[in-house]
Amino acid sequence: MKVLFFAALKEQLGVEQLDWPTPAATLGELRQQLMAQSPEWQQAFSRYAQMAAVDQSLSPDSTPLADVQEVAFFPRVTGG
Amino acid sequence: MKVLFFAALKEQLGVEQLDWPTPAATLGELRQQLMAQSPEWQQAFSRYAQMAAVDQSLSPDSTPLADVQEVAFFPRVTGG
Amino acid sequence: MIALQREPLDLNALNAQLESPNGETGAAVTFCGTVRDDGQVIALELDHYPAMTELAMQQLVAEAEQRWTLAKVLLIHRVGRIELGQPIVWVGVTSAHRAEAFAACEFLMDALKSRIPLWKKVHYHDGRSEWVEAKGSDAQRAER
Amino acid sequence: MIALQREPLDLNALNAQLESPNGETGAAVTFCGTVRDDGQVIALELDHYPAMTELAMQQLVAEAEQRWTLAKVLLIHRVGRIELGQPIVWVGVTSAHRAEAFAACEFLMDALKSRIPLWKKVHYHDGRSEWVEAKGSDAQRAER
Repeated sequence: MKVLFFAALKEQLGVEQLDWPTPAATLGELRQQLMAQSPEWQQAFSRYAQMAAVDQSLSPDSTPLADVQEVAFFPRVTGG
Repeated sequence: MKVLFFAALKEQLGVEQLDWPTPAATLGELRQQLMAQSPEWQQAFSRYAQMAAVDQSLSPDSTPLADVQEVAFFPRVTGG
Repeated sequence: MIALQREPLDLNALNAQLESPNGETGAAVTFCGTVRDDGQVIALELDHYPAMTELAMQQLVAEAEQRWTLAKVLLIHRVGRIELGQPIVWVGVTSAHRAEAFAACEFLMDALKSRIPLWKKVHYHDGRSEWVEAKGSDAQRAER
Repeated sequence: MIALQREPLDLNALNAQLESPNGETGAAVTFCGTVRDDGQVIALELDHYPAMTELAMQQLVAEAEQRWTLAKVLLIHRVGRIELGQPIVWVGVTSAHRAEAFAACEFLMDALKSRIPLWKKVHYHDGRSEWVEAKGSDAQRAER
């Protein structure tokens, strides 16, 4: 599964995208797996990953990830 | 006192303005005097004189007319 | 700035007045009202009260400026004959914040329709004409 | 119509698209958001999510068109670097009636700020830069 990061989260992690091999049942579970990698990921996610999209659609942490191609995490949006 | 009429009221009366010599204590009293002139005035005022201005300021019928130069009667406005 | 004019509105010039090249204001909201084809309309004719209409528009702008923190307020209304599809009225408001710009622009339009001495007569294709009657909804909106 | 573009916005061309020369629509409301000088700002930089941002904007327009009776909806957002005083976003809505045009335009701006993947970074005179943090008020307005 492809995982993307944007804006302050991307900058804080120094990572724009990655292929995540570990299965995760839900968006929330994937979030926990990513955060568990290091204190840096834990901290960046706590501060800058308030929103997420599953296959380009804004989604809550309860969203199942079966058959999902692309997940993105990012800070609250600030367009306009 | 100068009295002006606008839009449908002006057209219905066939009068744009007149000098009204009779003293009237309030806007409402002036309205009654004008309407009492004829059934035509009565009818035109009933239908087309929902609003009025005293010295260029929108005013209710209770407005006193002491020292007033100009009164206008007109239908509900429809700008914009 | 307010204006009553017989000439067509120059929308590009009006919009240009809302630009903020030095970043003073973040939000600009405009309203443009056009002669709408509500069944066989060919033109409108706008009557006004020369001594009062401009004054009432100025007071309205002052009221909006007191109610909200605004940078610029422009209120332009045509009078005389206006052909189908032509703009009749244009309101432009700038502010630091969008909520104020939206609220002020909508307030100005509501008030313009309910308390400024302007009257529309509709001219139809077949030569008939009639004065537009005020809709209850405009009077109600203005009372909010 | 929606667009994400790196080039400056052509406001005259956008406004011209809202004209209604045959009188189809009576009301046009626009919003223009500009890079505001909120203390030593020289420019903004807009990040977006290429695969998703346009799609989300299209869905937003469809949602507005379902909620209100609208004639045209235009939603244009710049991405990349945008200098102080330049427009970032422009929303234009036409409708037969002004209340719908105002409501839809304000809804689109509220939603754009709270649910479309766009992120602003501010560049300051002294070389510093920082990501803009979302204001609580935007999130709250969108929930209305």
